[in-house]
Amino acid sequence: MNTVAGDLETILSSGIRLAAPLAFAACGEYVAERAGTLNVSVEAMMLGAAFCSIAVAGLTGSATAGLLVGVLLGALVGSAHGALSHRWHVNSFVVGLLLNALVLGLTSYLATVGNPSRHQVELVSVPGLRDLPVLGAPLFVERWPVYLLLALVPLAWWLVERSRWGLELRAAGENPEAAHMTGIRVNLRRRQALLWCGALAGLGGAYLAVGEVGSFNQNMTAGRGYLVIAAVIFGGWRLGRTLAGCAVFGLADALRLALPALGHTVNSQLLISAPYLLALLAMLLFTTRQRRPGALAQPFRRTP
Amino acid sequence: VSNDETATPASTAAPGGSTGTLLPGEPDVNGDGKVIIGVLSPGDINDNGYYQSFVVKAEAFAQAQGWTVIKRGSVPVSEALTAARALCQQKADMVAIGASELKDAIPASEEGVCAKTAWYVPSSANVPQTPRIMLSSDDPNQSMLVAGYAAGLLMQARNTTKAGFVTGPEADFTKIASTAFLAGIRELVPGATLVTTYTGDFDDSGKAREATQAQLSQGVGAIYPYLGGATDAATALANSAKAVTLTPGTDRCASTSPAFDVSVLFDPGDYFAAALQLYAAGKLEMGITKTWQLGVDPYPTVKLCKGTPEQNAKLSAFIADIGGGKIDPVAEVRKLGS
Amino acid sequence: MAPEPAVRLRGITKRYGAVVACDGVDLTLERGEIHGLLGENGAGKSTLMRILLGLETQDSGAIDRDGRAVTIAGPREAAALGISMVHQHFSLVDPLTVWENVALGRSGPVRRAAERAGVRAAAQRYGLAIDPDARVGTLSAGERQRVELLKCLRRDPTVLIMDEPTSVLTRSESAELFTVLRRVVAAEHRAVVLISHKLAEITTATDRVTVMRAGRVVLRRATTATTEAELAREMVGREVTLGAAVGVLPHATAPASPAASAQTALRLRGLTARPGLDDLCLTVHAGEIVGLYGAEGNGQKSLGDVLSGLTVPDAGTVEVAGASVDLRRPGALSAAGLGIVPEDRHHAGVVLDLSVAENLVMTRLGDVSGRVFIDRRRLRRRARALADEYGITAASLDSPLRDLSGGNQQRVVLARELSGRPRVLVAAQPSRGLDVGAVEDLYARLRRCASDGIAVLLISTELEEILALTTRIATIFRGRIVGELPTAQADGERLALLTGGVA
Amino acid sequence: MTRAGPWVSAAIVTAALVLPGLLIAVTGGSPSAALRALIQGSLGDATAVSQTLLYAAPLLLVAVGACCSARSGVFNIGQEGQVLIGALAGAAAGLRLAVPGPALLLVVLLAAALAAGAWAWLSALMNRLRGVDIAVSTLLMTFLAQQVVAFAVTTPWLLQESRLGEAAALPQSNKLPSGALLGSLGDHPGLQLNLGLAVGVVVAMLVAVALDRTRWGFRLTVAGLNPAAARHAGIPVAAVGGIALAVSGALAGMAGAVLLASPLSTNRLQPDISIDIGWDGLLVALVARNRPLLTIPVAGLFAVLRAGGNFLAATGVPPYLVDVVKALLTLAFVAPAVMRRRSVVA
Ligand SMILES: Nc1ncnc2c1ncn2[C@@H]1O[C@H](COP(=O)(O)OP(=O)(O)OP(=O)(O)O)[C@@H](O)[C@H]1O
Ligand SMILES: Nc1ncnc2c1ncn2[C@@H]1O[C@H](COP(=O)(O)OP(=O)(O)OP(=O)(O)O)[C@@H](O)[C@H]1O
Ligand SMILES: [Mg+2]
Ligand SMILES: [Mg+2]
Repeated sequence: MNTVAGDLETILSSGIRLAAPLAFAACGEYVAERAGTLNVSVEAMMLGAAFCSIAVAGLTGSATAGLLVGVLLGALVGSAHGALSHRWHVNSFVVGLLLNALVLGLTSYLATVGNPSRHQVELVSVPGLRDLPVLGAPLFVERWPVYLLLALVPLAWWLVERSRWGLELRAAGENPEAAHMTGIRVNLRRRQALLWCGALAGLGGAYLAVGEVGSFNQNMTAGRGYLVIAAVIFGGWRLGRTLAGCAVFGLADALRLALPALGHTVNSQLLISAPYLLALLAMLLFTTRQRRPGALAQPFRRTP
Repeated sequence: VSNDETATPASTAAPGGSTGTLLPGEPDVNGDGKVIIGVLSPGDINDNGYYQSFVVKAEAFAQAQGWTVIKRGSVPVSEALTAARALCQQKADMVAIGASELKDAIPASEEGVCAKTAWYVPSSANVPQTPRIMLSSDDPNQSMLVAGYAAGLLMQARNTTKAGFVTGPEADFTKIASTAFLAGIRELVPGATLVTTYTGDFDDSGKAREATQAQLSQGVGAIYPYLGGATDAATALANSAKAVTLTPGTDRCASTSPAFDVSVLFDPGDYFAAALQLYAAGKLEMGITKTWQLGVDPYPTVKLCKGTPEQNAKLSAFIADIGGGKIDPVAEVRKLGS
Repeated sequence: MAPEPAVRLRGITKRYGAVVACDGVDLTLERGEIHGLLGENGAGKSTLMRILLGLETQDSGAIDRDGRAVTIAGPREAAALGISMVHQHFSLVDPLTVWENVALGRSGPVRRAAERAGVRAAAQRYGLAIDPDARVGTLSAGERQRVELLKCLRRDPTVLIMDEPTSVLTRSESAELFTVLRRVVAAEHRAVVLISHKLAEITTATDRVTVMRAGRVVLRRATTATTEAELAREMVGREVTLGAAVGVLPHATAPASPAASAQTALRLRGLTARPGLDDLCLTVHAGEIVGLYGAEGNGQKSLGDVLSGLTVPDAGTVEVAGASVDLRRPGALSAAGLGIVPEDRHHAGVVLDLSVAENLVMTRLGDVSGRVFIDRRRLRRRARALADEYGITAASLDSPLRDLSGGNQQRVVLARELSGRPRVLVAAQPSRGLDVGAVEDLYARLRRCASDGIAVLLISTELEEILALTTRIATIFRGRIVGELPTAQADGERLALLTGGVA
Repeated sequence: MTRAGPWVSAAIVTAALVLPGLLIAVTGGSPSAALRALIQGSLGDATAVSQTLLYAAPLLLVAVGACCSARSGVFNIGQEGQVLIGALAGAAAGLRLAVPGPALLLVVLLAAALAAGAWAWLSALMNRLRGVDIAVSTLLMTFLAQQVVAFAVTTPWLLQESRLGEAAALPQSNKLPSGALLGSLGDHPGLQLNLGLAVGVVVAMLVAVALDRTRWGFRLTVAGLNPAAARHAGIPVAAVGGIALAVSGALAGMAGAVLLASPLSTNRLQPDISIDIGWDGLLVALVARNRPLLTIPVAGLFAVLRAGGNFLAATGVPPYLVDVVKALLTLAFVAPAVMRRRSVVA
């Protein structure tokens, strides 16, 4: 077992498991940012969904039901954010920070009320492929929601780049005045994008709970939402690179957690901050400005 | 030039506790006709472990006595002082601190608002004694050394020499715990090695599981999840690989999902319950330190959940040796821990 | 029975607080006509059209479409009714491609190939050559105008509204546009509304004309039955010195040509900035007005940016009164004695949220403050003096500049730039968007500057303006000066040749 | 403002006020008692008022700084990290420099301001060099700051507490010498007026004057409102923005030093010493619509919520619910204020 290939396999599979929740949420945050919202409530969406998924799995006995309700809860947080910031024009950063505090408080409180049991969705492995050397186990033995990424990533890309909804969404994110003049309901598109973002971030949070861990504990997302924002920036507002960013963050964490077992010691503070350092470095090295949505984080109101 | 004289002054605790003061009117110290126990904890008081047990034991005892318990978890270290003051303002008769991380609350005991309160503070010898608080202390070297010994017994039986220690931040007390744990294993398995992984967060289940997974992949046969909220998630994974598992502080031998092989009991709730018993009887003195001795007092202790009689006997003997002073845990750790 | 008009607006009224933008306006648009809509800045033209497009809701009044009363909730509904508009500002999304921008106004799934083909076909049909895959942000103003028009036409509207479409176009580009519009009207029987400040355009391109003043219709006439002079008078509500109002009488007055002293006030040497300027050299002497003429998008904007201190050129120098200016130092140009009325005053000329007074002293803060503190009293006194001198009308000098009309905003910029007693004044497209009255005033001031010995560089795409004001004309093409000649020797044909880059 | 505006804000405020009460009622508490506790704990007596004023000081400093940067068109959301860096530098200066008595306090405040200002200015530098978005880089650097402080207090040769015999050293620094601490102003029975608040109020007034009355403030405002016009007017926009960001960071850092040196903390550097003051201070500035003088009452309001919330937790309301209540009440304050005008974040 203690071969280089074996070690690599360990780190790879661990990295993918750590990256998956980020990847789901990043597919959502990417869409929200293209529509012009720098959404900081991803953390709330993920944490709320993680809690709900375990709670519902406990009630129904079905981890899948939990996963679905998690998605719904994420979408609910997204629509709350959307209504507050793109209907009633409360500053979006404020809404995000407050939602994060609110959901952290509520889930921490509710977690003290019940005593939920452990629930986990099934592990699915792809016959044949799972036996590939090195890559087999990391890529083809996963909890089933991970395979959803295969459909969701192209879907997110298609929605943004190819559909009319996405075209209008991009226009809303780049130049809301022009979009409005053309008859596009800018704030509606932004709310819809947040809804999608919430659903996917919810999926990410729910996957963390009923997929990987099997239980909920206080603040179990521990800042993953902020990491997702970093990933979108790391990716320079391109979906592919955003997902690459998630993979890098996941692998960096996996490496950090596996290194002691492999007999190495590295400063833990340095490694914990690695994803943030990487995102900053990426921004310094690649000029990502060009792809930044022109109206990112700028509210739009019809009457100036 | 350094201002190091500002380091915490050395403890001036008098041994034996004969210099303690008894508060008038115990348990209703403030004489308002009600007994209110205020509990502050730095951690998640629903972690199924260390922090929770402190609160649970206090609540159970207080309920039986008809007292009120106000509990507050996840108190940031830097807000300890304010939180303690607020408890005094609520007319608490006793302020109990869940763990020594919150020792910064102690200065409140000297303030006017807290003039009529009893104080209970657990300590790992890093809290200075003052006349207004009762300290309860144990030596983590003892319980961790014995935890390692117990793990060593089971590792011997399974013929494994590799153990793992998964914990949160890389801090002095986690380092000390891991060193003593290794020393304990080496009492029985001289060539044993210990992998220690710091996830950075006692409560991040996802990362704790990955750290555990990495250790399991390296063939580790015993895992000590020295964690908070993430304990169960990591233990569940270790169960699936049939590794030996230990509890961080409480007795969870009855638990099946996840399951533990060793209960390491340095449960602050047990120490606290003992103090509350004295308190109810009006005999709890301030200004003294109660030091809990493994092998002498009922706690701390270590027990095997499914140990063979032979294993149980060996463990009991080891504990008795420490209690009887035949074995000096600190010396053992120094000898075997590195 | 006569066919119902395409659109009939009845008694439209729209108030913004105290301002009555439209006051009981009636307007009828017939199929097969180009309808001119004229009026001073702030007369309510755009507001009226925005109501027709559903971007604003009228306070009272009704809209009939082909004889049926309709309510229009937004551009989508308007498009469904066959009403479409080319806007005065903002309606293209720069990072998107041409075909994406065109597709943006439509509905249904996005079929990329079909959209591209559609853009190409429409471009062919209306003679609006454009690459469907170009990013709009990289296009010149003329090209962008084409995209706007294509976007509009692709919706196949029966009523087409054009709000000041020619303000950024050269004369030949405008002429092309009118040919297209004429074709659209004659062959396809659509109705077109054309809003413009250029009287000459209105008289040549439209069939009927409506003049608005302060929210009310003051004149309604067949174009052939009116004159430019009458239109100008109705717009402003008084006689206009026609000589100054270019577009009314193009070659009316020869410029007051002072004997240009030999003293060189401004010398541009080998200015190169990517993209835009390519080794541009030009000199302007004290007391003369030099016109820089050329089609939009040939580097005028880059030159304006360099002379505003917004960009540092890759190579070349700017000398003011013989001394080379360090262009990397912010404010160096202003300190050296160069004032500029920038092309886009909202972008670089003024701060809309600051008060009128603050805008007036912005570049010369030292005059109204000590080493640290600003002296409010001195600031207000100075602003008052400038406002009086330049005839700036504002409710209060402390109200935000945003509240001022375009003409008054332009006066603020001019007053500020001239308050520093510059040796050189650069005016980039200074009359753009201004009404006849404001233009009249502007020209008089530019002439006064020249006679006071200031060197004036007039960057413009308006041939009439150049011919009327300047003593010398330089033509710019692809960032270079391609020809220079005294205005007296210039005529449209020669200049057209030069600006085509043939010289 | 749409016709629905007043209704919507009324609805948000009502929801934000009613929801906490409902939650408390559902968990068996009494909403009116909770409200009483909230007020009692923040304004009820001299001790409570002292506590509120203690919280107000760092909130005020952070918020005034946020006003500076927002006015210059730079959006800084990394105050939480800047507070930490300030506390770190303050602790290092206080523990390592041999400066006598009260001068040490000055050194601590200055060191904190300088270090945090430089830390924030790094974001401006990254923006200048590579166009890195400032809001984003300041956010990311908050997480770096957390690790930097964690590293400092767990590393013996840096700031970790000196060890007591065999016992574990906690992740914190030694206690600051008394000369570095912020004392009380005057002698009032029960009431504690900490010097920190005086620092905060004076800074707020200075900044208000600087922004509205000086050439520097004018240039900064112009740069924020219209960078192109500013450049044309000879204002070095990037430099002005960088300075504003540095000032914002410096004030946040000073807030860190105030946390460190006032009775709010135990006068030791600890990883969580910032207790969300950075985030809350940012909210204060947003609610006060970036007007430095307005931040004074708004910071007071937030301090009331904090002190009252602490007290509420001590009455037996589950502490997590207190966080929920605080978030909802903040929303109630933020919603109508922000709605009245276009949001300040551009
Ligand atoms: N009269 C009204 N009654 C109720 N709600 C209203 C009213 N007017 C406006 N609103 C609400 O206020 C919101 C803000 O209006 P605003 O014009 O800024 O956004 P919008 O562009 O209309 O949003 P969308 O893009 O969804 O159309 C609207 O979305 C609407 O929900
Ligand atoms: N959204 C608005 N809020 C307040 N006032 C407005 C608004 N839109 C227009 N106005 C005012 O209504 C009047 C008419 O403006 P409008 O834009 O229709 O003029 P215009 O004839 O198009 O002028 P221009 O020739 O400068 O384009 C002006 O006084 C303007 O200030
Ligand atoms: Mg009592
Ligand atoms: Mg108009």
